[in-house]
Amino acid sequence: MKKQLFQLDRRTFMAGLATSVALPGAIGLSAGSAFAEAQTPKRGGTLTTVAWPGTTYMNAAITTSGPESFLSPKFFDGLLGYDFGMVEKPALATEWSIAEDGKRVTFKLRPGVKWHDGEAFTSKDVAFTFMEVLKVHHGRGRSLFADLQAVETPDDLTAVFVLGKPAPAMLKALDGRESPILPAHIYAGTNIMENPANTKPIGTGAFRLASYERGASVVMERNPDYWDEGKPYLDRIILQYIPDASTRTAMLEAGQADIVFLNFLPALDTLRLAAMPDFELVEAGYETSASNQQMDFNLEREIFKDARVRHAIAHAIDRQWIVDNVWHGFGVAGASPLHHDQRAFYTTEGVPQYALDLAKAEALLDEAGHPRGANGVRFELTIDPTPYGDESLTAAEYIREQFRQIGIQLNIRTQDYAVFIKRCWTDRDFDLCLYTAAMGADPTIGVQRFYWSKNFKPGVAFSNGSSYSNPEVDALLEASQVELDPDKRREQFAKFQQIAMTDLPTLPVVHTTRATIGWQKVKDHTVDALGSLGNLANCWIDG
Amino acid sequence: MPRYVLRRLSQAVLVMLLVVIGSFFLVKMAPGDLVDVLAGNSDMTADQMASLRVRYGLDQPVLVQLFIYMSRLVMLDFGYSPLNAAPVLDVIMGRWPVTAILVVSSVVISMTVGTVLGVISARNAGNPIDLSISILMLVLYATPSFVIAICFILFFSVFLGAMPIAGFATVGTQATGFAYAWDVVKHLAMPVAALCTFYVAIYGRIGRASMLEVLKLDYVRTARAKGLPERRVIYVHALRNALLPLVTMAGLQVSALVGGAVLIETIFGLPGMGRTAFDAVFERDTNLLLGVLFISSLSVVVVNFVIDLLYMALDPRVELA
Amino acid sequence: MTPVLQTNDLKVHHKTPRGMLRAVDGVSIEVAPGETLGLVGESGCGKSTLARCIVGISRPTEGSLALGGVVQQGRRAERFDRARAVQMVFQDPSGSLNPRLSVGRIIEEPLMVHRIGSRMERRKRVEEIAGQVGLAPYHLARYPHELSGGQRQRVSIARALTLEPGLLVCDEAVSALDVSVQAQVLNLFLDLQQRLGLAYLFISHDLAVVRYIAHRIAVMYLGRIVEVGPAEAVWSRRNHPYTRALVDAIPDEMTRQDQANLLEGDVPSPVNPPSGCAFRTRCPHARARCAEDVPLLRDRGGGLLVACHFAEEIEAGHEAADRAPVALRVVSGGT
Amino acid sequence: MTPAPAAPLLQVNDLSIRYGKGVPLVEQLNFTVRRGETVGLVGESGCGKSLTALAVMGLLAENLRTSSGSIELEGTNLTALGQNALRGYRGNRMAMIFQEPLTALNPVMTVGAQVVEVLRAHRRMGRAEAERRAIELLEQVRIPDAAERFHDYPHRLSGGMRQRVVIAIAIACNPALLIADEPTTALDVTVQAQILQLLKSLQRDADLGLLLITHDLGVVRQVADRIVVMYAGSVVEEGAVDAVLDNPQHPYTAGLLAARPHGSFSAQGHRLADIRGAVPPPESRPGGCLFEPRCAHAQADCKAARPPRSAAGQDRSVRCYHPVGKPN
Amino acid sequence: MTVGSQSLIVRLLRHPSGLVGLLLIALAVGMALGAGFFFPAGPWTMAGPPRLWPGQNAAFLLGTDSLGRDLAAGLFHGSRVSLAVGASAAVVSILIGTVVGSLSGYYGGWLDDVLMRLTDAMQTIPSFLSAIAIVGIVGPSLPTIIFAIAIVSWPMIARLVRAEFLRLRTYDFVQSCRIIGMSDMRIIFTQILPNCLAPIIVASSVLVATAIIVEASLSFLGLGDPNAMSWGTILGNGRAALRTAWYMTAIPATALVLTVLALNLVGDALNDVLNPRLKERS
Repeated sequence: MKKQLFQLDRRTFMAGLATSVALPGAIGLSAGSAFAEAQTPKRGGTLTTVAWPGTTYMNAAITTSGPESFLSPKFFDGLLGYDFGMVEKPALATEWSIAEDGKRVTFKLRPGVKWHDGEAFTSKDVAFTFMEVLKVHHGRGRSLFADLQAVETPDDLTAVFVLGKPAPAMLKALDGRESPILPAHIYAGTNIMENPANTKPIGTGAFRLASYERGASVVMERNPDYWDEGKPYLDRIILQYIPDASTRTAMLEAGQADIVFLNFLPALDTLRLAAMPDFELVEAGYETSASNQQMDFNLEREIFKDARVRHAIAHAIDRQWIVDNVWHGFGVAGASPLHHDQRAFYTTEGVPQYALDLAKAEALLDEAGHPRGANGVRFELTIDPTPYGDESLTAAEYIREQFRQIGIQLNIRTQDYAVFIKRCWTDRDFDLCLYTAAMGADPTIGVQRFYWSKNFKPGVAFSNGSSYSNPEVDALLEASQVELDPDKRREQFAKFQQIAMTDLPTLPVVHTTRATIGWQKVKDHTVDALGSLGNLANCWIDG
Repeated sequence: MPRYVLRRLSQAVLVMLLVVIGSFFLVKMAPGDLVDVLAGNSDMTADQMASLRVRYGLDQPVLVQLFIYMSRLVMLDFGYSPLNAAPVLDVIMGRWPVTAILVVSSVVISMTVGTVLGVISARNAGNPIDLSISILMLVLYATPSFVIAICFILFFSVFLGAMPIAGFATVGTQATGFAYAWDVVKHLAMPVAALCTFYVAIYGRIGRASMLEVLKLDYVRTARAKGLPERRVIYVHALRNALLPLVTMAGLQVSALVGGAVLIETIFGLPGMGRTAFDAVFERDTNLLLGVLFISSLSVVVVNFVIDLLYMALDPRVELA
Repeated sequence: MTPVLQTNDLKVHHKTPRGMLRAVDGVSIEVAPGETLGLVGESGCGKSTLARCIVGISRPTEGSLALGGVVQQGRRAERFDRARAVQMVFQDPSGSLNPRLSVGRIIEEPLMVHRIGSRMERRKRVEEIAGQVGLAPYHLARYPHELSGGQRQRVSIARALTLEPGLLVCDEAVSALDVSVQAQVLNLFLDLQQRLGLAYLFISHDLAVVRYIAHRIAVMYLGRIVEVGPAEAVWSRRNHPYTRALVDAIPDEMTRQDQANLLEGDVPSPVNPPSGCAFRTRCPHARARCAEDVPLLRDRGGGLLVACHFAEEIEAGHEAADRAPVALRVVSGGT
Repeated sequence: MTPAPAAPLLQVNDLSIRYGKGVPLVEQLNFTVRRGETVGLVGESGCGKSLTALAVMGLLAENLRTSSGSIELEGTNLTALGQNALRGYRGNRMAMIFQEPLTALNPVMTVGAQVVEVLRAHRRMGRAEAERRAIELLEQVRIPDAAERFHDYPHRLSGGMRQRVVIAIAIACNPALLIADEPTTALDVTVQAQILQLLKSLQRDADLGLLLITHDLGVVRQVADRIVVMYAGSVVEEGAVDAVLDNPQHPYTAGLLAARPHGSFSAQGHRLADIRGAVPPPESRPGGCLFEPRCAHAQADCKAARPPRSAAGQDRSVRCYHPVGKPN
Repeated sequence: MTVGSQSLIVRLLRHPSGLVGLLLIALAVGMALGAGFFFPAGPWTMAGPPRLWPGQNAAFLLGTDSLGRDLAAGLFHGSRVSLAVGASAAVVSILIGTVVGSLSGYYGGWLDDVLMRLTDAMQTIPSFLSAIAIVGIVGPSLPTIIFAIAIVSWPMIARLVRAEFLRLRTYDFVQSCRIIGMSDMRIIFTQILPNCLAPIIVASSVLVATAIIVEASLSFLGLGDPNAMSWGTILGNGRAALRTAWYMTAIPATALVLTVLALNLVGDALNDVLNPRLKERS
């Protein structure tokens, strides 16, 4: 398959890039519109897209859930943007500088920027957003900005972040999706979670809200006063919430939707359409939302305290098979706790890998003292796949078959999301749990939480669910939080990856890749690392 | 009349009370609550979760929660839907019309089409027309609505490119008046048709049986003995009486349709009550789920009341007793 | 002798949405052992309700009911004794038999419920009773739908007899049968009475049947007994205008008669019965007093009790005209 | 009482009715109804009397058919007519009254509408005129407050009133022939008398031919001029009412009369003269005389063949080899 | 009503829709019974290459699904689960419905009022919604699914049985049982219930069919038991590949439709054959 060839290419390609910060715009991963020969954008037109589930808010400063992540950047800008390879670029901030000790970061703000209601954007808004909103209400912001002590505003166009200790990861989280800047004049002094502006956004972004039918659709219209002059090109973006994936396919195919982001189609349909001449598949632009499918071993269970059992299980699961047949090629076999899009840190060098080897798995289990019983069964386990999407369940079904072959009887338990979260992170009543989680723009943001012993917090979802604790890993992770030197951080993470894959408290199953599939006529929807999770200001429709 | 209304009303209140209590305990049976879901979405700490539980009253004993819920319900306060960041009533008021239109038009259309088919079948009892209609109805009866819905989309929208697939109306449409109505009709045609098929079959079968039974009755013989044209015997004398079991069926159908709408709303991307309930279950939006169950049950009760009145209009024998 | 049935001011009232329905409104009757009391009246007069109350299917609202001298309290525990005191034969010979059971089983059922005898003994008893009512042993293996109407009614009678009750309540027991079969069943009733000393409460709308079979006749109108007495006295003296109207309305196959004095209208609703005498709205003799005083049963001599203020007047007025043809008819009927 | 001989209004000749291709339910039926005459068709349940009435009206169920013979109404052979032509006769020249007045009326139509309907089906009448006429008809059948009852539904009326409405419908178009199938069986005896009186007077006033079907010999005696006695699908005896009932010649007729309870047992101590056995179902009818298995007077020849119809005096016939009673 | 000289099966086989229906059901039941024999490895084994079209490989006549599982094995083993769910849900709802309906219809009065309001309430809440809520909340496993389907289906049976009881209890043969002193329970079980069997049997065929569809619909929405391969499971799994490998959906859907069709045909035939009303009167 053309697709898989391409992915092999990419893996080797990325290995080569591992030591250098990615070149802006140089990661031409597919024949995506980002690299089509320059055409003059045409103005006007409506872009229709579909998604699911519906949104609660339109403002990603108070939640980290998915629907808001897509919607919010259209209305709100961040201080920075990111080019391919997570290279910072200006947005609301035009210049930024970090003090020697790494404890003060100064942002020069863009002059003349106006909120959708006509008020001027100032440094007060920045200070308010970080101190009152992101630090308090944003799930990741709470830990990420934990050491942000104050935002000083010497003048209207300068914001100085005062940090308790250096925070190198912070600069990767200042885009409109992760840290949208809210208008202080709307939010200050109100109950932020219940402010009506959460669903009637007033931002500085490229689009304004035209209409919103809860659970059905969002219509965005061009912000004529957008600071990035001449943009956006589109007059309107229509987002329809469609629960059924096949229906979404049908809509795209029938031309009732122009483009579908974020793997919202069944993978097989995406591939089928991609093979048609009128459609185009783009896999770039999801660097801030890189996700791994991974499986936690509950290390509180006696049986998993023996690393040989974990290793045996790793040997029994062909992760490439899962990539090919569960993800239909949209991903790479899991090789590291990090995601390969975290290019600056991702490595497989010296990182133990567990190739499919059922004999070895059986040998390890025998060795660990779990011989096959009379009925050929060594022991029984339960797996809890996350109820979002089919991939966890399907992968679990595959794992069940593999386990059967090495004498482990595996029962799949499905439940709804609430029960899943409660079972795995609150009640801790599970053996294995399989889920897909975001690795974040920086490992400190997204990866550390699963391995840091201080983040073993029952009751907190997507914390250290395996209850893994290794002082060496803790030390590495804590050091990397404050390390300003990129090379040293890279080394710290390389070491971390080696240890984590040796201890294997969590088995990385697939490094997933996301894709955008759309009609050829939709141009320039993915021009940087944020892709569709940016503001789509460059997107235009040809014809 | 007032006596009858009063009795029906007290029955309805009792039924609604049972619905509320029943659905409340059902919802409370669930392991995991709203806060667990919110925590999953927002990386919350245990403290924050605890304080959220206090905020939503989830820390109270279940009976206390029920009491609080019911006393608020009396004032038509359905609480707040965290999933939608809006009061439950607002959410439901936005979704109710979709399902209502879907269900009402399905009832009307399936009843009409089913009855017509049933009557044709009964009048041709035993001959090839009857046989082919009967086979058609069996197939419609046996084919799940979601299979039919998928076929509709593939044929009418993808293959023919003729019908809009999803939504209640064209999103962002500026159309008003007749143009808007036509837009809605086009959008709802496939969902309604998919929802109808099963009931067309049911009405057809009941209609046929009922018609055959009525045609054997004495007063039909009287009508014939009067020398009335056959058309009048069938459509004036027999049909009206044959309709009675169909009307009874309609009462049950309304409730079933609201449920069946889940699938159809899912497939056709319609923001209706069914899909809302489905999502509410999975997001543990208790207030929303209870609200949807309450309002849809209430609608069913009201519709059944209307159907009773209709039945009374059709059948004068049903006295106000 | 202790009467097999004695009711004292028995009332059965039902609540209906339109008001209290006084189906039976103060009935006092007595049936002696071996006697047939005929109960006549038009549909809706309460005779079936009275019957159901006597056999224990429905409960009296007021008044007392004694079977064989034992006053019934309406307790569940009484049901076995009651079953041995009184049984019932119904009108509809197909609806009164369980279509899923064989005839033998239907007749045996009471013995099984009462745990009488062994299996073999019960079988024997069933055959014996079946013989008494004129059913052949091969009938016992049949199912009700394989029998004719007359045979089915014989099965009903057999079932009623298994517990050897002193009283049979026959509610329109021959009304659904064709004349030729009706005669067979009536003859059976007479035979059984002679052989077993049974008492009957024989309910019918057909005055001719009742007159034929009953020793005494009670006439019921709107929940009350309006006339009761020896059969011939009731038939020929007709002291109550209602009895008179009933007799006059019988079309007689023996003579062509002019039906000049017909009753007008229908029976009023038992929910809102007329004040005073309930019959006054249809009575050709009604006067002002009838609307005020409820007439009570009065002894008119010869065992005849009549509830009419003007019974003397009516009897006197028609005596001459009526006696002769009645006597004639009796004679000519005796062929 | 005997009517003047007139041209037959209804003549049924050799009529047989079969279930599909099976055994005949009614065999070789002959009788006539003259204008202004009441004929009582008598027999026990299952003898085929109602089937005969339905055959005349052309209302037999689809699986039943007249397999031979003819039915002539005013000289027209109805069996030769198609349904459309027949429709013009039904309710118009001939009408029928059924046994159950409640089920015979459409429960969901007002009684007025049901009367108006038949008028408008056969007469060119405006709605207002038809309504006026309908109220007249209701008055004619002695329904009190006819104008108000016009708007009532059938269930609001008593059994007797309902039967009056059915009669009003039947006579609405001044038919020549009225068939009444057990019109009073479902009614109380006092109401029965009223209805019979009404039928009699209507018949007299309009010079109707009335075919009265009943099992009650008393009713026949009161109302009919002639009687036709049926047994197991055949006519066994016919003649003037008084003649037949006073002097029955067929053992079945005699048996029926004797079986009827009369007098008082307690006073006279007599048993009823019953007819042994039961009516045979159509598929097991005997080959000879139909009544032979139950007949007290049966002799060997009765088993051999069906007795022919033999005249037994003026306007009187009997099917029996050994008639009973006084010879005429 | 009474089964006469011919047995019920023979009479069903003489009925055209009964014959077709019974044959199809026999086929489905045969598949269920033969599943272990023909496909001893079970339906989950990833025995071959994924997404193999029917006929492409003789070893997999009906092809394989996205994970390389034999669709024929799935179909056979699926018939077990689907039929079992249908039958058990029907049995449970008939049990509940019959008890409620009998008590309600026989005793009437306040008990009837209470039970009927309960039934009303059950029928008022849209049944599929309740099924979703129950399965969603309690968790999708076969017992839960069966329970959920039964709990929303019994009101129909209860009403049916109640109506039959209301009709039958006025029959004189029931009254005569009371007169001979028979206990209420004995009357209910030995006299009335046997006479309602026919409509219950007819209804149960519809009930089984409905339960199978409901189970499939739940699976379609992702609420199937992940450890039990039913036709609904295959349908749900095949959906994502509907446009690329439609046979994955079409095969289980056809099995489903044919079975439901067959059950209805048998129901119709039973209705004719059992002749559920007392029709002996001439």
